[in-house]
Amino acid sequence: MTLDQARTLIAERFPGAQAAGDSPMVVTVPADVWVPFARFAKETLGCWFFSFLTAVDWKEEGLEVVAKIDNVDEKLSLLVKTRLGPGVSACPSLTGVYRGADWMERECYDMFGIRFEGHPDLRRILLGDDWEGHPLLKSYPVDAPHPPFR
Amino acid sequence: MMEWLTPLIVPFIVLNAILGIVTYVTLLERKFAARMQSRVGPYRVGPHGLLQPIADAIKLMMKEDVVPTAADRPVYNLAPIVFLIPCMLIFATIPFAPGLGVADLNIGILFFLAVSAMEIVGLFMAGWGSNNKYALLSAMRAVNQVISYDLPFIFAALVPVLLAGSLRLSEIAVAQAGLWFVFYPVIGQLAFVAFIVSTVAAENRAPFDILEAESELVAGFRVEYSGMKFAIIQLGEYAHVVGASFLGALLFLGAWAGPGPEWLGPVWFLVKAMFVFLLVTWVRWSFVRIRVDQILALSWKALLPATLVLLIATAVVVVWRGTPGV
Amino acid sequence: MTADAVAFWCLAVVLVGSALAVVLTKNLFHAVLWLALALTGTAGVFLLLDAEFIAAVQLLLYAGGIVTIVVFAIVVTERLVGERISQTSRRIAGGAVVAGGVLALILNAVRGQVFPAARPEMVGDLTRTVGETVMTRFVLAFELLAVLMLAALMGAIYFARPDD
Amino acid sequence: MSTIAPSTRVELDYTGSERLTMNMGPQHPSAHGVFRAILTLEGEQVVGIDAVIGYLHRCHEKLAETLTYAQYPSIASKTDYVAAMTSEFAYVRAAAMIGKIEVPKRAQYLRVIAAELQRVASHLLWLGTWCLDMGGALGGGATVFLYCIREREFILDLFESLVGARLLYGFYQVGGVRYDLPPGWAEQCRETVDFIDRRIGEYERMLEDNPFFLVRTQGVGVISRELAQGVGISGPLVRGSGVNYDIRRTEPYSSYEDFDFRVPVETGGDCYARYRVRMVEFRESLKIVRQALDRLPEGPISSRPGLKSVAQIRIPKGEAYARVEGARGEVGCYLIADGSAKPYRMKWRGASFSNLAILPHIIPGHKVADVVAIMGSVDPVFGEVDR
Repeated sequence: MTLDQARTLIAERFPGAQAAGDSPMVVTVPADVWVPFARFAKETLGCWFFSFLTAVDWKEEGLEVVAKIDNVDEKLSLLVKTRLGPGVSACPSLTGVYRGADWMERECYDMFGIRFEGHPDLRRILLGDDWEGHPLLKSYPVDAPHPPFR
Repeated sequence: MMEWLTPLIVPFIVLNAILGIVTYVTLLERKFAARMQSRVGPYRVGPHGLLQPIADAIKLMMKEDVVPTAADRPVYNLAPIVFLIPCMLIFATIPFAPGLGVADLNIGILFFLAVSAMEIVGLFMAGWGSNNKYALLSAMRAVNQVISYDLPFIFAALVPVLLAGSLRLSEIAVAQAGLWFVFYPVIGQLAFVAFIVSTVAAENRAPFDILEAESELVAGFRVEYSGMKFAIIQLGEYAHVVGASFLGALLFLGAWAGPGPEWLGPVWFLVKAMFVFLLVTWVRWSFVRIRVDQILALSWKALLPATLVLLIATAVVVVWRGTPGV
Repeated sequence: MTADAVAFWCLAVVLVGSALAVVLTKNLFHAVLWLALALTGTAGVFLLLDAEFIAAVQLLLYAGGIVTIVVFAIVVTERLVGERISQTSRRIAGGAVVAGGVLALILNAVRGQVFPAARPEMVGDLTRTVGETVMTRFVLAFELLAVLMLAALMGAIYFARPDD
Repeated sequence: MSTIAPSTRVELDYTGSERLTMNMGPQHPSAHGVFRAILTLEGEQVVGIDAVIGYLHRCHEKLAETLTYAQYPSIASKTDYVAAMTSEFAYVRAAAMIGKIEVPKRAQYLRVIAAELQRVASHLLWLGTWCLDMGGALGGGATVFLYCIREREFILDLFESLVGARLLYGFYQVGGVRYDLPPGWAEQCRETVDFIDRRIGEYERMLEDNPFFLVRTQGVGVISRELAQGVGISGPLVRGSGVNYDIRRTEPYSSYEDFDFRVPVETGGDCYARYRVRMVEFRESLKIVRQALDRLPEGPISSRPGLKSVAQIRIPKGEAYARVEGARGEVGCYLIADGSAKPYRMKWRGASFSNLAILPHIIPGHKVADVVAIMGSVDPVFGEVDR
C-alpha cells in the first residue's frame, strides 16, 4: 500500500480527517471517530505496530491525544492525533483495538488526567496512588514542592 | 579412667576436626569457583586469603541477630540447631582410618542415610518459623526434592553395600582393598555417577539448589536468618556436603587406601573426599539451575528407575559370582 | 542405676512428654514437630535395645519420611500463616471408651507376663538375621506387604490426580 | 506504583485449593532494578501477575521541558542507563529532524559505531544477568555473568577513551557528535571486536550444549506472532516471534543503509528464540562496527565545524518523532518545539516500557522459576520503563 492509496482510503472513509506529511503521515481525526479510525488503520491499513500513545497540553486550546501506529511491512507510519477540546479530559480507549494501549493509556491518565473510557483498569501506573495532580499538564507548577514533600 | 573418657574424647576430636575442615572447605570452594571464573578469589585476609573463613566466622558472630516480629519464635530459634545436629551426626559412623572413628556401627550406611533424612525437619522448621512466603515455598520445595532424591541416593549407595556384602562402613572400605568400587567394571562407574548426581540433588547444591534459588526465592528457607543462626545453617549445609563427600570417597574410592605408610590413611581419605567435593563444586559452578518440576521428573523418571535397575544388576552379578567379599 | 536405666528413664520422659504434647498442642505445626521428637525418641529406645537396624529404619521412615509427608499435607491443605486449628474433639466420651479399651487390652497382654531380670545378650549380627528371616521365612508376608503398599500408592495417585 | 487491581490479573481456569499472593520485589535479586511483580500462586504455578512499576520515575518528560536542546542530551542517557548511547541518539535525531540539520557523514558513522558497540555491551550485560537469573549467583549463572562482564569492560574502556565516561556519555549532540576518535582508538576497537567475536562463540557452545540451559529456555514464555503484534513490543522480542521488524532496515537512519548486516528472525517466540536473536545480533553489530571503521570518511564531526558546542542552537517551531533501534527495541523520542530554546513537549517511547507490558500476557501458567527466566529474556531496564 502506497502513501497515496492510504491517503485516498482515509479521505474516503473519514471525511473529517486531515492527512499531511508522509513519514510519519500525520492524521488529525475528530475525537468521536478516534476508535473507529484506529480499527480502520489496524484492519484496512495494516498498522499493527502500536508504538506509543501520549498527549500534549496546548494550554487553553485543550488536550490533544497522539498515537503512533505503524504498518512495518509496508513502511506506512501514522501519527494519529485528536483534539479533545478545551476543558475536556475524556477520551475513548484504544484498548479494544490495540492491547498495547493498556499501559500507555494508564501512563497518559497518570500524567495528564485523561480518563480513557472503556479502559479495563485505569489507575496510576508510574506515580503513587496518593499523588496529587497530573505532572505533565502545563498548569502543574514545576518549582513548587508537592505533597508529601511540601 | 581413660576407658571412661575415650567415648568423650574421640567425638570431641572428630567434631573439631570436622568443624575445621568444613570451615576451610568454604575457602576451597571459593578459590575453586574463582579459578573457574577467571578470578582470584579471597586474597586479602592473611596470605592468599587463608584466614578468610575465620574472618567470615567472626563477622557472622558479630552480626545482629534479627528475629522477625511475626516469626514462630521457638520454632524459628530452634531450627538452626535441629538442622545442624543431623549434619554433624552423619560423621559419627565414618571410620577415618582402620579403628579410628566415633562409632563403627554394623548398620553404618543405614545410619548415615537415616540421620541425613532428619535434616529435612530442621529445614522445614526454618521455612515455617520464619513466617515468610519465600521461606515457606522453599520448604515445600525441599520436601519435594528430598523425598525424590533420597531414594536414588540410597539405591546408589547400596550398590557398594551389595558388592561388599556389609552395611558396616569399615567393612565396605576393607572390601575395596583389591579394587576400588569406582573401578568395578560398568556397575561401579554408573553407580558413582548416580551417586554424584543424587548427592548434588540431596544436598541442594546447584544446579538443583531450588531451595535456595536466590533469583526466585531470594535465599529460600534461610531468608530471614542472620548472624550466628545463619552461620549455623550454612555450617550444617557444608557439613552435610562434606559428609556426603566422605561417604562417596568411602563407598567408591577405597577410603583410606593409598600408597605410603599406614598413618597416611586419613590424609588419603581426606584428599579423596575433597576430590568428591570438588566434583560436586565443579558441577555447581557450571550449570544453570533447573526448575522444580524438571528436577522431580529427572528423579522419578530417570534416576530412580536407573538406580533400581543398577541395584538389581549388581545383585545378579554378586549372586552369579558367588558370595561377596569379607 | 546403670547407665542404660538412666538413658531409658530420660528417653521415657521425653517420649511421654512429647507424645502428650502432640495431642495437647493447639498449633498443628508444633504438634507435628512434637511427633517428630516422639518418633526420634522411639528410635532411641530401639537403640537402647541394641536393635540398631530398627532404630535406623525408624528414623529414616518415620522421623524423616512420615513427618515430612504430614507437614507437607498440612501446608498444602491448610491456611498457612497464623491460623490456629481446633484440635479438640467433641466426641470425648467415644474417645475415652476407645482409649480405655486399648489400655485394657495392653494391660491384659502385659499381665501375667514374666519379665526376665536381665536382658539376654545379643547373638550374632541382628541386621543380617533380620534380612535373612524376611527373605526366607516371612517372604510371603513381606511380598504381600509390598503389594499392599503398591495398591495404596495407586489409590493415592488415583485420588490425587486432577479431574481431566 | 499502584495497588493490586483484581481486574488486570489474568486468571486461569482452575479448580483447586488456596492461592498464595507473593511479592516479587520491589527489591529482589532478579528484578533487574526496582520492579514489583505481585504473583498469585497456586502451588508453584503462577496464575496471575500484576506488574507494579514507577519506583524509578523521574518524570524525564517534564524535565525535558525545562532544559535546552543542548542540555538535555547529556541526561537523556539516564533513561536507559545500560544502553545510554541509544537514548541520546533518539533525542538528538528528533531535534535535528525539526531543525532540518544535516549531520556530516563522519559524524553519522561515529554515531553508528557508538550505537553498535553499545548494543553489544548491553547484550553482554543481558546475557550475564539472564544466566544469573536462571543459574543463580551461587551457581553456573555467576560464571557466565563474570565472563560477560569481563567482555563488557573492554567496550566500556573504549567508551572511556572516547568520551571520558563509562556509563552515561553525552557523546551525541544535535547536529553531530561531541568527540572525534582519539589516536589509536580504531585499532583498539578492532582488537576488542575480534576478541568479543571469539568469546561469543565460546558462550554459544557453553550454553547451547548444556541440556539444563535448553530445558529452562525452550518452550518457556512463548510469545505468539499475533500477541507480539498486538502489544507493541519491539527489538529482539518481536524478532524472536517471527516478525521482521528492525528500524535500521525499515527506516534506515544515520547511514545504516551503507552497511551490510542481517536482521535475525526466529519463529519460536520462546526464551530460547530471543536468546538466539540476540546472539546473532552480537555478531551483526560487530560486523557493522568493522565496516564503519573500514569506511570511516574524513570530515567534520558536527554540522557546525569549529564550534565546540551547539548550545546556541535554536530549533524552529515544529514536531518530529525520531526512533532508533536500541538494544531493547524501538527507542523513540517525540518532540514538539515552539521556537524557544526549550522543547514544548517531549515524549519518550521507551522500548522496555512496551516490552514489559507483555509480562501479564505470557507469565500466567508458568512456574515461579520461569518468571525470572522470562523477565530476563525480556531484558527490561527500569530506568527506561519508568523514565
